[in-house]
Amino acid sequence: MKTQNINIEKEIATEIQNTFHTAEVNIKRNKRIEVKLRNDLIPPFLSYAKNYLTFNHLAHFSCVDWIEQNEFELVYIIYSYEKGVIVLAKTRIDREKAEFVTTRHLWYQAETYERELHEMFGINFKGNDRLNEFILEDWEGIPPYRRDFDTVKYATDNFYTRPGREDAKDVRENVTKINKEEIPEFAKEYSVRSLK
Amino acid sequence: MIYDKSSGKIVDIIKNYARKHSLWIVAYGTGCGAIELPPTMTSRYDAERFGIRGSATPRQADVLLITGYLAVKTLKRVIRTYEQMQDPKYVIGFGSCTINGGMYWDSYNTVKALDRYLPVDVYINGCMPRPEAVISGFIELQKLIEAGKANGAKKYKENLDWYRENQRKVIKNWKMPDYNW
Amino acid sequence: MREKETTLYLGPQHPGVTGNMMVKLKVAGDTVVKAETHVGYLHRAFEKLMEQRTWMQSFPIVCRICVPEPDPNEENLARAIEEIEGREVPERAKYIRVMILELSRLAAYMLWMGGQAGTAGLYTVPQWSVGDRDYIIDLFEELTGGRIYHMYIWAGGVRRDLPEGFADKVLRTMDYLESRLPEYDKLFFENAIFQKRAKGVGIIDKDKALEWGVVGPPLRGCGIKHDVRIDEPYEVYDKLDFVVPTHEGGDVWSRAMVRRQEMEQSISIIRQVIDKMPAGEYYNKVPNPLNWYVPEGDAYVKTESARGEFGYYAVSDGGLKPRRVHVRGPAYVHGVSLLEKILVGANISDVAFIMNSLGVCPPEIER
Amino acid sequence: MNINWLSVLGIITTPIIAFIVGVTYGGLTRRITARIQNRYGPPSSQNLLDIIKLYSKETSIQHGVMQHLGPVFAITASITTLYFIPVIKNSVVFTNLSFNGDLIFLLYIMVFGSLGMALGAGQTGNPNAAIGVSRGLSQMVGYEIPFVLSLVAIMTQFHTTSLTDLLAVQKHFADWIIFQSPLAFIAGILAFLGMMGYAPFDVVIAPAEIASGPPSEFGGKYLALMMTSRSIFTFAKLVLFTDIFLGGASDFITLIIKTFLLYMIPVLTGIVFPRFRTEQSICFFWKWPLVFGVLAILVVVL
Repeated sequence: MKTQNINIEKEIATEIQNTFHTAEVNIKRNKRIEVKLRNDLIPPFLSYAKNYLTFNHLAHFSCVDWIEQNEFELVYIIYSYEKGVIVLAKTRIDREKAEFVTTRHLWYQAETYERELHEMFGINFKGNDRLNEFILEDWEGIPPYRRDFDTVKYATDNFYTRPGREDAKDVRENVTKINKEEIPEFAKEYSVRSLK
Repeated sequence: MIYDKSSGKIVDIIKNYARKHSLWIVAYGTGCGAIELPPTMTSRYDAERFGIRGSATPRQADVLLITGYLAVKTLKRVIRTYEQMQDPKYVIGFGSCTINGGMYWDSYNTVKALDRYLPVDVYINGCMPRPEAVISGFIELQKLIEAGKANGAKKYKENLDWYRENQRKVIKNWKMPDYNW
Repeated sequence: MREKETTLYLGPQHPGVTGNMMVKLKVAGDTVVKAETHVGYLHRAFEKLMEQRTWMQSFPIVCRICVPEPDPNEENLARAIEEIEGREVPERAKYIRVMILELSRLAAYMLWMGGQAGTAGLYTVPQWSVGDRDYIIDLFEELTGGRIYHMYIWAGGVRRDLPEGFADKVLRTMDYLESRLPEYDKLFFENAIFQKRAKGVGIIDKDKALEWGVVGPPLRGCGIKHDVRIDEPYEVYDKLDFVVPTHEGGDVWSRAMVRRQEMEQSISIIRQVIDKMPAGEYYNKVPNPLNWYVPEGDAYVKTESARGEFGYYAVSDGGLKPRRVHVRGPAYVHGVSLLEKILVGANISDVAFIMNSLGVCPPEIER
Repeated sequence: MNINWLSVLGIITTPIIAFIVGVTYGGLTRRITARIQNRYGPPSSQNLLDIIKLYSKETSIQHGVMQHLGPVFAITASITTLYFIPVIKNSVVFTNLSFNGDLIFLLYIMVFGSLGMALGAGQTGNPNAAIGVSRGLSQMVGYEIPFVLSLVAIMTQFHTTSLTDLLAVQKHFADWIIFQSPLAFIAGILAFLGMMGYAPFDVVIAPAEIASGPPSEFGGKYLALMMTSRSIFTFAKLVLFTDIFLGGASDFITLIIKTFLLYMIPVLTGIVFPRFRTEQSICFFWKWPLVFGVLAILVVVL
């Protein structure tokens, strides 16, 4: 990347560093500041960023599963329309007892992100009373976006897979190898038609 | 019946002719294939030439167009929609993902073979199928109707147990009214 | 006197909703008292599937996230990879990308216009505009081989160069579309009944708009001038001359006007791009796609789509496959939390109308 | 007993002719709409094919007695309306049952079909149908008032409540009531737009809002009956307006030309206008059409 003018980013970074001494602040590139915080400091940091540093747009709220360290990384991506800078506020929480506090009081739409992360990662956001079914319906078992959930195994276990897809390398060859077992006579029409 | 055999046949011919030339699609864009329906229905490809038009509710419709992958949550609604439709009714599977899962073959939330859950009359392959392919699929269906071979609904009724078993395997919480017509 | 409340389900099978989603309405008389959106009917777990595929294999997946306008997705993933890797893109590729993005924006606006008029009951506009949109689709088909899904923008550039005579064709199509715009004005935007229906309906509070995460045309319809193309110019938008239209009011009408004016701007941008496009390579040398390790790191990139800010948060652990790619579609906020807020107090005739004006696109909410 | 066999012939053939003309008009409308929308369009027989198909569908949904009776009411009302309108001027066959005072009778009987439909749709229990019914009834209140005013103006002007007498008044081209009483015509034709239910007054069926409204639970034969009734009723209304304002018709060719031109007014309006909201639609009828209706009466009385 070319060297760019990053004065405003330096200003913001210093300000954050001065307020939150334990924060690990670094400037990734122009308009991107990364802030790593202890997880109990996230709510004060976000409300400080929103109210004093004009970061009033919650652009994104994401979660990354670091299964090797047994941790979830929560990433709040906030944007200031005035300064034109994005701050990625990161924190890590325990993966086994995944719990965090809601930020719904700061940004109304955080509720939606929290509902999704609750459903997909099983993180419980305290204070959000709307963590009901969002995308999935009647889901049992571990939340699907956790890395230890095997989607291929789930798909092959639960859904009928039409023969010919076992090896995706040469589909044309495999389509002709039709598996004739367990298909009743009337349902054969489409399994057999591809042969013709 | 007051018809004798030959007049019954004429009535059948008229019926099949009318059915063939008047296919109403239930307005349910179940997947991303719904994006190719506006071009199909509007001025460039104009499917209304063949008597194909949309209808707002399943009660009035003849054709259920499954436009792409079916998420498990949608499958339940689709089955309900299908069962609300009146005989004779047809199902068209639209796109590769209804045939064998397509590019979602390893997704935990989409069903891979539509004809295990609903009786499909015609499949249109492609991702996504072009409007020409959609129209050609409909013409294929018209041919089947004219020949009296588009009997998916009959198949569904006769083998309801097998279909129900497959459906229940996927849909965990089965709270649906019986299908008894 | 309190009127009796009834529950009305708008969708998932309903001709009015955009795509496959459901809005559960509590209705008193003709007025919506409470709205609750239910999504998930289109969930294919793209983010999980991307973790199973290599970075380059993810391109055919991401374009299926938003069906009316797939190109911002490809652009985002490509830029995310480039940002993590620090990869440079040739100048020509940047121009081609801008052209593709603007063409797709134009196509999305044509489709939106059809939808907006269709929910208002004016069925002539969809017939015309979707037919005209096909001219753009034909351009895509010639350039990329696909009508809807293009898989054209790649990390390191674009997949192929412009075919011979393509630029002329684009210009001719732009001339045609520009000549059609006055007719749409006469039939649709200047239509007295449309104005009567659209003004003062579905109002987004200007003070709350930023805090609620409103982006794109709905934000500019509130009179707030924010656009990723000027706030954080990507590709070559800083070298192009265009204005970002805004409109006061925050209602359906101002959103429609913003989009209408942006159509003209898009046409002008495409002309400038073709005018300024340099010769040269259209891609930089890239590693073997099957053996392409992306170094450790993360990036948040955003693109202005026809509905607003489209963001990707991509994390790489230095492997062949993405650690995580999380998509922020503009409809994610518009379609769930915002819709639930602004539908309250609306007339039930206007529910589908408002939904369309926000550009709610369910596949990008649940992915 | 002296039976007028020609009248019987008329009574048998009128609904059939009305159905065929109405259905063909429907098909032609779709074709004309298609041409304006830049496309080829379905064949003119499309509506007929649709109706045949719907009759041939199985009907297995039961929501109660009123659901069966609703479409029957509608078709009864359409045919009854038709019987009290002289289709061809001075013709023995097609004068049908018109009598002194039939204008007032028609005002009542024309509403009957909608009420029957309302009862039938109400029974289905679909909230969309219920909303559609309430919209339909409130819009009916909207357009009935200017319509009645316009008729009252004409009745006062010509001192008659009989369509046959009105036809007798309009002997020559210059005598047509459209020229004799233009204000009443304007009020009448605006109400007619509402009656036909094309955009901008299609709030009753509004697919994007309430999923086709009252008929949303009706499929197969019910829908076919409703479409049949709609075709006949359309023709009846067209003939009525031709008789009142355009001097009637003394042969079928004139009738077809006049009714078709009249039919094109709501159809072409519908192509270029979006839909009103319900309250906007009622406001519309209570503004200009009402003013014209009142003016028409004032002009006659003063």
